[in-house]
Amino acid sequence: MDLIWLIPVLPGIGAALNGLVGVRYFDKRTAAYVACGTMAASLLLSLVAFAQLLGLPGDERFHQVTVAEWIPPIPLETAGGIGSFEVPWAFTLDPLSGMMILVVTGIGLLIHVYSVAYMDHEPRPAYARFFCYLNLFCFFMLLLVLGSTFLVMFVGWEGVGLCSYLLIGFWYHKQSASDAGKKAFIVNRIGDWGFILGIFLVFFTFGTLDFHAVAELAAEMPVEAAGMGVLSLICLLLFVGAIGKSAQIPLYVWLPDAMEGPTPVSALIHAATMVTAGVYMVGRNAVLFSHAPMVMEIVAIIGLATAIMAATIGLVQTDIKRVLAYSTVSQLGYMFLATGVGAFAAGAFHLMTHAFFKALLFLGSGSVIHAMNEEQDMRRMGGLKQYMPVTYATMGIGALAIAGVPLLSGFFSKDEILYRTFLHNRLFWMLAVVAAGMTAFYMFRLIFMTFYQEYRGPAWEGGHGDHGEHHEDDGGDHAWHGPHESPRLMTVPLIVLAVGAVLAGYVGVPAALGGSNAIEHFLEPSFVAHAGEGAHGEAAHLSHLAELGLMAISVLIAGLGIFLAYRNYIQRPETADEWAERYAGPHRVLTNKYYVDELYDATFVRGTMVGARGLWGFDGGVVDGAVNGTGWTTVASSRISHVLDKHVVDGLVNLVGWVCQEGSYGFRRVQTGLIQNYAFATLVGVFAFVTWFLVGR
Amino acid sequence: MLEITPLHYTALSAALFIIGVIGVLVRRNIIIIFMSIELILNAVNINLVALSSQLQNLVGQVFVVFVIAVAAAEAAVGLGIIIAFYRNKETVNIDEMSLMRW
Amino acid sequence: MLEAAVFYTLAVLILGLGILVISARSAVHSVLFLVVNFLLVAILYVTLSAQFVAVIQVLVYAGGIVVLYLFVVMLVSLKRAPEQHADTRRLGVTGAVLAGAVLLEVIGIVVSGAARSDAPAGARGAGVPEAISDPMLNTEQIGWVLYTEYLIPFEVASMLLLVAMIGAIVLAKKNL
Amino acid sequence: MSNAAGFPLLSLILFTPLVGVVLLLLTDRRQEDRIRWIANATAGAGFLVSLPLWFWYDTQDAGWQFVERLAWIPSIGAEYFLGVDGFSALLILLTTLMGVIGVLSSWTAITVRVKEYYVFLLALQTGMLGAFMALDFLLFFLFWEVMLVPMYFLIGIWGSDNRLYSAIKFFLFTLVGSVVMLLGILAVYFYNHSVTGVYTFDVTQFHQLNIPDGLQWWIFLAFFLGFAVKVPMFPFHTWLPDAHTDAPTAGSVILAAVLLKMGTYGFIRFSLPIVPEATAAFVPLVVGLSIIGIIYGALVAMAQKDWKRLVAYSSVSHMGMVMLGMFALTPVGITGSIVQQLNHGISTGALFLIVGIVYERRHTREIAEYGGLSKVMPVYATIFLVMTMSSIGLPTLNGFIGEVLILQGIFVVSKFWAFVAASGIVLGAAYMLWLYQRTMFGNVTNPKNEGLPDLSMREIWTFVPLLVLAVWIGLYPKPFLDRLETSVDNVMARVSSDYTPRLAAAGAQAGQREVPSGTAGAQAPVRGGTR
Amino acid sequence: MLETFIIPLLQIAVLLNAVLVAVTFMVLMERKVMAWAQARLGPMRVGPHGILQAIVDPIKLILKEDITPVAADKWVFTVAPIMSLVPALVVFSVVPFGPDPLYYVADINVGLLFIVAVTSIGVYGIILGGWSSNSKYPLLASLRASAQLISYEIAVTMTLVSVILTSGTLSLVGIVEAQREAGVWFGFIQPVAFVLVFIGGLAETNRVPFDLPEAETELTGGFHTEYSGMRFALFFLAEYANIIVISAIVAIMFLGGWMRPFPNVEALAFLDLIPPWIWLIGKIFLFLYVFIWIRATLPRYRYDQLMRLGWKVLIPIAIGNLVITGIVKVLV
Repeated sequence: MDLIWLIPVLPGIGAALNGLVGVRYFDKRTAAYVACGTMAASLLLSLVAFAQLLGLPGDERFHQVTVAEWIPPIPLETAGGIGSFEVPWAFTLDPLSGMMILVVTGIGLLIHVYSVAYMDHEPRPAYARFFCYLNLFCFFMLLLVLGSTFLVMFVGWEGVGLCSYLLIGFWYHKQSASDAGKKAFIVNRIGDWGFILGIFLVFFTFGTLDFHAVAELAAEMPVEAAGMGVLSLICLLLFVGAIGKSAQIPLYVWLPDAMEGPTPVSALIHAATMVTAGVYMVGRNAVLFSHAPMVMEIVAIIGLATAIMAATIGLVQTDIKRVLAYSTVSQLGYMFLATGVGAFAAGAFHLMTHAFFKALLFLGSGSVIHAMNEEQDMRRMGGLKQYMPVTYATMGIGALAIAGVPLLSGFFSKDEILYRTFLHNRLFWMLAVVAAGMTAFYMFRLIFMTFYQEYRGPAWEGGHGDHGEHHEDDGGDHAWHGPHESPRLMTVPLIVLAVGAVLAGYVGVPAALGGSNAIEHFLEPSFVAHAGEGAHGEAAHLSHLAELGLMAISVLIAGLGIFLAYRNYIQRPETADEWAERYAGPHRVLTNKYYVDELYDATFVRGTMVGARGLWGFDGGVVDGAVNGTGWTTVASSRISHVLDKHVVDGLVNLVGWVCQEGSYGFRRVQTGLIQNYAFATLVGVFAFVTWFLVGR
Repeated sequence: MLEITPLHYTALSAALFIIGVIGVLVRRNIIIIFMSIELILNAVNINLVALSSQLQNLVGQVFVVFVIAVAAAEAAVGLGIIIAFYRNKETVNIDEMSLMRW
Repeated sequence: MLEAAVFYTLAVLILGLGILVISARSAVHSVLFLVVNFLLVAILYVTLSAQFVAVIQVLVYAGGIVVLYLFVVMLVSLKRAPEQHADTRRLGVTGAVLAGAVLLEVIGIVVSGAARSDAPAGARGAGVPEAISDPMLNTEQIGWVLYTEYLIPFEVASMLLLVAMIGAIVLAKKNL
Repeated sequence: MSNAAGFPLLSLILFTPLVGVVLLLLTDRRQEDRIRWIANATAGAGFLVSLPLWFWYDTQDAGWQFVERLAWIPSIGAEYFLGVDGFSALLILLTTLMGVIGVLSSWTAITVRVKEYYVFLLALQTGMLGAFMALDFLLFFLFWEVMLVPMYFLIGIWGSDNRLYSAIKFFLFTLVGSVVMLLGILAVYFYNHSVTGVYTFDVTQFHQLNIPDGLQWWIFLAFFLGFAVKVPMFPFHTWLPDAHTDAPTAGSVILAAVLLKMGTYGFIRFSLPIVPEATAAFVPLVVGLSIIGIIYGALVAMAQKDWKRLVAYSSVSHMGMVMLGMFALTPVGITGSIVQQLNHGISTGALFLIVGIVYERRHTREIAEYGGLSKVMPVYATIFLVMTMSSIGLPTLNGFIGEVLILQGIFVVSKFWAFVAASGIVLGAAYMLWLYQRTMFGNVTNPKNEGLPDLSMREIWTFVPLLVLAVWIGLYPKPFLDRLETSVDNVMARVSSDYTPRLAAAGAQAGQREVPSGTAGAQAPVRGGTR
Repeated sequence: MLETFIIPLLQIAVLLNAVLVAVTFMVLMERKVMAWAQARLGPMRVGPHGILQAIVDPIKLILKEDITPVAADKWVFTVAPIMSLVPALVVFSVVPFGPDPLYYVADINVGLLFIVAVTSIGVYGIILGGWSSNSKYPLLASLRASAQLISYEIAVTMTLVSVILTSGTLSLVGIVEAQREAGVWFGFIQPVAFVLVFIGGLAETNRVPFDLPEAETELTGGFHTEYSGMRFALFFLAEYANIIVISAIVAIMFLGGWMRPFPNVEALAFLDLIPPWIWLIGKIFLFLYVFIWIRATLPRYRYDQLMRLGWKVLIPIAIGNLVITGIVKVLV
C-alpha cells in the first residue's frame, strides 16, 4: 500500500512518454501499448492496494503515504495563532478513495482500449497526442482522488480541467471544439475560484490542509444548525468548486458543449470520472458538510433542480451525445441530492454505478457514431439493431440500468438515494421520482430511435445505394460501407462494462431486499471523523416494508417512462410529433434548452455587431451561465480603461515631455558655441563665489 | 613683508591664475589658450607645493604629480584635436570653432 | 632676507613672463616665455625644498609638454593671421576686467587673511604622518606615498596617459 | 558555509559579462558569427560561474553570504559591498539564465549592428547583476542607473516602429522615479549619520535603523515612487507596454524577466526593512493599487489586438499579484511574492520569446494575422501551451505555487482582498486562453502562415531551461523555498516587531521552523569575512 | 659665505673652463683620430702635431662674421644657441669627480633625474634654431633632431630607471657609492642597460650613425645651416659638451665613476695613488674615443630605420630590462 503513489504516477509516465517522445517517434501501436500498459499496471496496483485495504479491519482502513515535501513549512497567521503553511505530496488510501481509484483505473483502462480502435483513423501524431492527454487525465484524476490534502486535490482538480480542455479541443481546427474547450476551462475556473478561496479559509480556520486532520478538528466543532458560520462558508465555497466541476446549475452549460470532444473522452471525463469529482470532493469533506446543514440543504436543492432541469431538456434532444450529456448532468444532480440529504455513501454508490452504465452508454453511442460515419443525429439513425447487435445489447443493458429496472445496478443505487431523500423531505422525493421517470423515458427514447424503427440514415455504397459510385462527401479518406458492428477492441470494453453495469449494484443491496448494503458500511469510515462514530446519530428508519413500497413506486414510474417511450417511438412513432405539436410552447422551450444558449447567442450576435471580438470571447468564456450584464460591464470597462490609459495617464507623461521641449527653445540661445563664452560664465560664477566669500567673512 | 608666508605664495598663485584666465578669455589663438590653461595649472601647482611645504605634508606634492600627468594628457589630446581641426579648417581661431551650438 | 629677495625676484619674473606668454604676438615667443616661466616655477619649487616636483616640472612640463606645443605651433604654420575674425559675442574684454576684479578680491582676501591670522604656520595638517624631515629624502618619501596610499590613483593616472596617447595618435593620424 | 571564504564569487559573476564586452569591442564588427559566438560563450560562462551560488548557498545561515567588501569612496563612506541572501541569489541565477536565453534567442533576430547589440546586452547584464548584489546603497543606485543606458539603446536602436518614443519614455519615466529614490537614499544616509555619526551607505546598517515616523513616511514615498515605476504599479505602468512592444525580443525578455524584478527587489530589500512602520501604514494604498493593477491589467490585456502588448499588460497584472503578496506582510505572502517573481520571469520571459519567434518569421504582432499555428508549428504550440498554463497558474506548473502562496498570504490578512484578487485569476485564464485560441487553434486562414517553419534546435534550446524550471518549481519548489526562508524571516522580523518572539513560541510548539538568529531587528550577521 | 658662495663659484668656474677646454681638445682629438682611422695625419701645421689647432679653431670662430638672415626671427635666432648650450653646461654641476664635496658642485637627491630633465631642455635650442632660421633645411633638420632626441630620451630614461633600481638612489654620488658597496661596476650587473644607454647617447647627441639632423648630404648641414660665427660656435660647443656629458654619465653609472677598477680588491690598492678625478676623466676620454671611433667606422642610418630602432627595439628592450631588474630585485 505504500506504493499507492505509483498509481497516479504510472499514467503520468505514460503521458510523458507519449507526449515527449511519442508524438515524434512512436507509431500508433507503440503509443497505444504505452498508454494501455501504464493504465493496466495502474489498475493492477489499485487492485492490490484495494485488496490490502480490505484485509484491514474496518476501522483501520486508512493509509497515508507522504512521498515528498511540496511546499515546505512557512509560518502563517491563522485563526488559532501562528500556524505553519505546509503541503506535502501525500496520498491517502481509504475506502472512498479506494473505490474511486478502482473506478478510475478500471473504466479508464477500458476506455483506453476502446480508444485504440475508435481513434484509429487519426493521423499518427494526433493519435499519440490523444493518448498522451488521456493518460495525463488519468494521472490528474488519480491525483485528485488520492491526494490527502486540499491542495493536492486542487492540483488534480485543475489538472483534469486542463485535460478536459485539451481533449474537448482535441480537434482544435474545429472552431466549435476549441470554443467548447475554452468555455469548459473558464467556467471551471470560476468554480475553482470558489474552491481555492474555500481552501484558504480551511487553512485559516484549521491551520492545516490535511483532509483527515481537518475532519478531526471539524468534528469537534458545533453543528451550525442556526446560521451561516465559518464552516458553512467553507462548505459553500467548496461547493462552488463542485458546481463548476460537476456541472450543476448555474455552471452546467459547459458540459453539453463538451460533447465536441471525441466520444471516449466524453465517456471517461464527462460521464464516468471527472464530472463526479465534485461529488467526490463533497463526500471527502462529509464531516465539514454535515456540520453545515444549511449548505447541505442548498446542495440538495441545487442537485434536485439540476436533475429535473437537465432531465426535461434531455426529453427532446436529438443529438445522441447531448441526450447522454444532459442525462449525466441529471444524474450528477442525483448524486448531489444524495449528499445533500446526508446520504454520502448512497451518493458515492451511485457515482460508482453511474460510472459503469454511463461510460457504457457513451461508448455505445460512440460505437453507433462510428458505425454511422460520424453521424450524431438520432433522427438520421434507426433500425441499427440488425447491423450492430453487440452494441445494441450492451446499450440496452445500460439503458435498463440507468432507468432503474430492478436487479440492475442503477436500481440499487438510485433507490438508495430515493429512500434517503424520502426520509429527508417528501417533496424532494416526489420530484426526484419524477426525474427518474423522465430518465427512463428519454433513455428508451434514445434506444428506440437508434436501434428500432426503420433505417433513416444516408444511403451507402453496396447497400441501399447503387454500385460503383463513390460517396466522396461522406467524409474521411475511406469509403463508408454502411452501418456495421464495431471492431473487437471496441465491443469487448462494451461487454465488460455491461457486465459491470449489471453486477456493480450488488455490492449495495439494501437490507430491505435481504442484502447487507455492504458498500455503505465499507464507505462509512470515510465520511465520519472517527471510525465507529456515526456522522449524525441514527437517522429515522422506515420499516423494510415501506422501503419496499418506495422501491415499487420508483420501479413503476420507471416502467411508465419506458412504456411511454415504447408507445411514442415504437408503437405509434407519430405520437411524438403530435405531442410536440400539442404542447408546442413547452416543447420549443425544452428543445431550445430553456433558451439559455439562445440568450448567449443573442449576446454573441450583438457583440459581433458592435465589433467587439473581445466581448465575444470574454462573454462566451466567462459569463456563460452567469449574468449577461456582467459581460457588458467588463468589456466596456476594459475598453474605457484602455482609453483612459492611453489618453489621460499617458497624456500626462507626454505633457511633461512637451513642456521640456518647448522650454528648451528659449534656453538654447545661450548655446553660442563659443567656448570662451562658457568660460566667461564660469568666471562669473567664480566672481560671485569669491565675492560672497569676501563679503561673508 | 619680508617674511615669506604661504599667503605670499597664494597671492602669487592667484595672480598667475588670473593671468591664465585672462589669456583664456582674451586670446583667439587656441594654442595660446591652451598655454594659458597650462599657466592656470601651474598656478595651482604653486599653491599645492607651497602649502605642502608649509604643512609638512607630502600629499600636496603628490597631487602636483597627478596634475602634471593630467596636464600632459590634456595637452596630448587637446593638441591632437587642434591638429585634426586645423587639417580640416585651416584655422586655429577659436571664434571660428562654434559648430557646437543649436 | 635672502629668502624674500629670491621669492620676490622669482615672483616678478614669473608673473612678468606669464603676462608675456598671453600677450606675445608670435605663438613661438609665447612658447619660449612659457618654458622660461616653467623653469622659474621649478626654481621656486626648489626654494620650497620640493626638489622632486621641481625636476618633474622641468622634465615633463618644460621638456615634454611645451615641446609638444612648440611642435604644434610649428606644424600649424598659419597662412593667415589667427587673430582675425573676432566674434563680438565673445566678451573678451569684459572677461579680462572681471578676472582682474577677481584677482583684486583674492588679493584682498589674502591681505586681510595675513592681517587677521598672522600664523597659520603652526597649523599642521592634522593626522598627517608624512612629515618632510630631510630634504635629501624628498624623492623617497614621495615615492613611498605615491606607491602605497595613492597607488590606485597613480595607476589610474597611468591609464589616463595611455588613453591620451592612443587618443592623440588616433586624432592626429590622417587615415587610420 | 561550504563556499571558499574569501573567494570573490560575486565579483566574478558580476564582471564576467564585462569580459565579454571587452572581447566584443576588440572584435571586428564584420565578423558577425564570431561576435555571436563570443556573446553566447560569455553569457554561458556567466551562467556557469553563477551556479555555485545555488550549490554553495547555505540555507541555514541567516546572514549575508559571499560577502565582499572594499572601500570605494571612503570620503563619503561608500563601499564596494556585495553580498547575497537567498532572495537575491535566486534572482541572480534568474538573471544569468535569462542572459543566456536572451543572447541565444538573438542569433538570427539581430542582423544590424550586431556587435553593439551584444555589447549592450552584456553590459545590461552586469548592471542587473550588480543591482542584485549590492549591499551598499550608493552602489545599488549606481548599478540601477547603469542598467538604464543599455536598455535605452536596445529599445531605441533595435526596436520596432515606434522605438524612439518608447525608449525615451522608458528612460525618462524610470529616471524620474530613481531621482526621487535617490533623495530617499540620501535621507536615510543623513539620518543614519545623525544617529550613529558614521557616514555609510551600508544597507545592513540601515536595516537596523529606527527612523522616526514622519521621516519614514517621506522616505517610503520616495522609495515607493522609484520602485513602483520599475515594477510597474498601476498608475506608473504606461511605459511598460510601449517599451515591451517596441523592444527587440531579447530586450523584452530581459525587461520582463529581470528588470521588472528590480522594483520588487527594491521593495523587499529596502522599503520593507528600512521603513517598516511606514510600510505598514501604506499597506492599504499599495494593496489597493496592486489589486487595481491585477484586474485592470487583465482587462486591458483582454482588449488588446497586439500580441506583444497583450503579454505586456499581463505583466502588469502579474506584477500586481507580486506586490499584493509582498504587502500582505505575512511570511507566506512574501515567500509567494518572491516565488512569483521568479515565475513571472520564467513564464512571461518565455511568452515574449514566443511572440518573438513568430515576429521574426512574420514581422507582425497583430493577433488577427495569426490563427491555426498549431497545425504548422506543433512544437511551438506545445511550448506555448505549457507557458500559457504556467502563466495562468495551473497546478504542477510554477505559477500555481506563487499564486497560492500569495493568495493564502493575503487571505489571512483580509478575506475581501483575497476574494477580489482571486478573481484576477479567472480573468487571466480568459485572456490567455482566448489569445491561445485565436493564434493557435482553428484552421490556417492566412496563407502567409502556411509555410512557417517550426522551431529550430536553437530556438527549442532557448525554451528548455524555462520549461524545466516551470515544472521543477511546480512540482518540487522546496529547494527554492528553503533558500528564501531566512530572507523572509529577516524581512518579517523588521516589519512585524513581535514576529520573532511569536515565531519562537510557535516553533517551540511545533518544532518546525528555526528562529532567525539575532534578537530584535534584522541584525543579520555579515558572513564571509570582510576583506 | 665661503661655503655657500665662494667655493661653488670657484668650482663652477673651474668646471666651465675645463669643459670648454675639453671640448676644444676633443675637436682636435676627433680630427686626429679620424685621420688616423683613414690613414691620414690630420692637422699638423699649428703647433707640434697640430696641437695648437685646439686653440686656433675657437679664435677663428669668434672672429668670423656673425650673419643673421633677413627673414629670421632675430630674437629667437639669438636665443636658440644659448638655450642649447646652457643646459649642457648646467648638467656638469651634479657630476661628481670624486667622493669629496670638493669634487662636485652639488649632490642633489634627484641628481640623475636632474640630468635627464636638464638635457631635455636642450631640444629647444635645436628646434628654435631651426625654426627661427626661416629656411626649410634647418626646419626639417630641427624637426628630425627633436623627434630623434625625444624618442631616444624615452629609451635612455627608462634604462636609467633600471640602474636606479639597482642602486636604490638618484644621487650620482650615491650611485658610485652603491657600486663600491656592490663591489662591482654596474656595467657588469646591467650590461644591457650599459649598451643601451650608450647607443641612446649616440642618438641623443646626433652622432654617427644617428647623425641624420646634420646629414650634409641630405640637409646641407642641419639645423645650424644658417648659423655662422659665434652663434655657430655655441651650437658646436653645446654638441660636444653633450657628448662629454653622456660619456660622463655612462662612466659614472656603469664604470664606477671616479673609482679604480675592482674597488674592493685589496691587491689593486696601489691604483688609488692616481686621484679619483683622473680616473673619471680617463674613463670619459675612453668613451669619447669610442664615439669618434664609431664615427669613423659606421655608416648612417636611414630615418625610418632610426625611428624603428628607437621605438620598436630600444624601448621594448628597455622595458624588458626594467621588468627583469624589478623581478630580480624583488626576488633577491
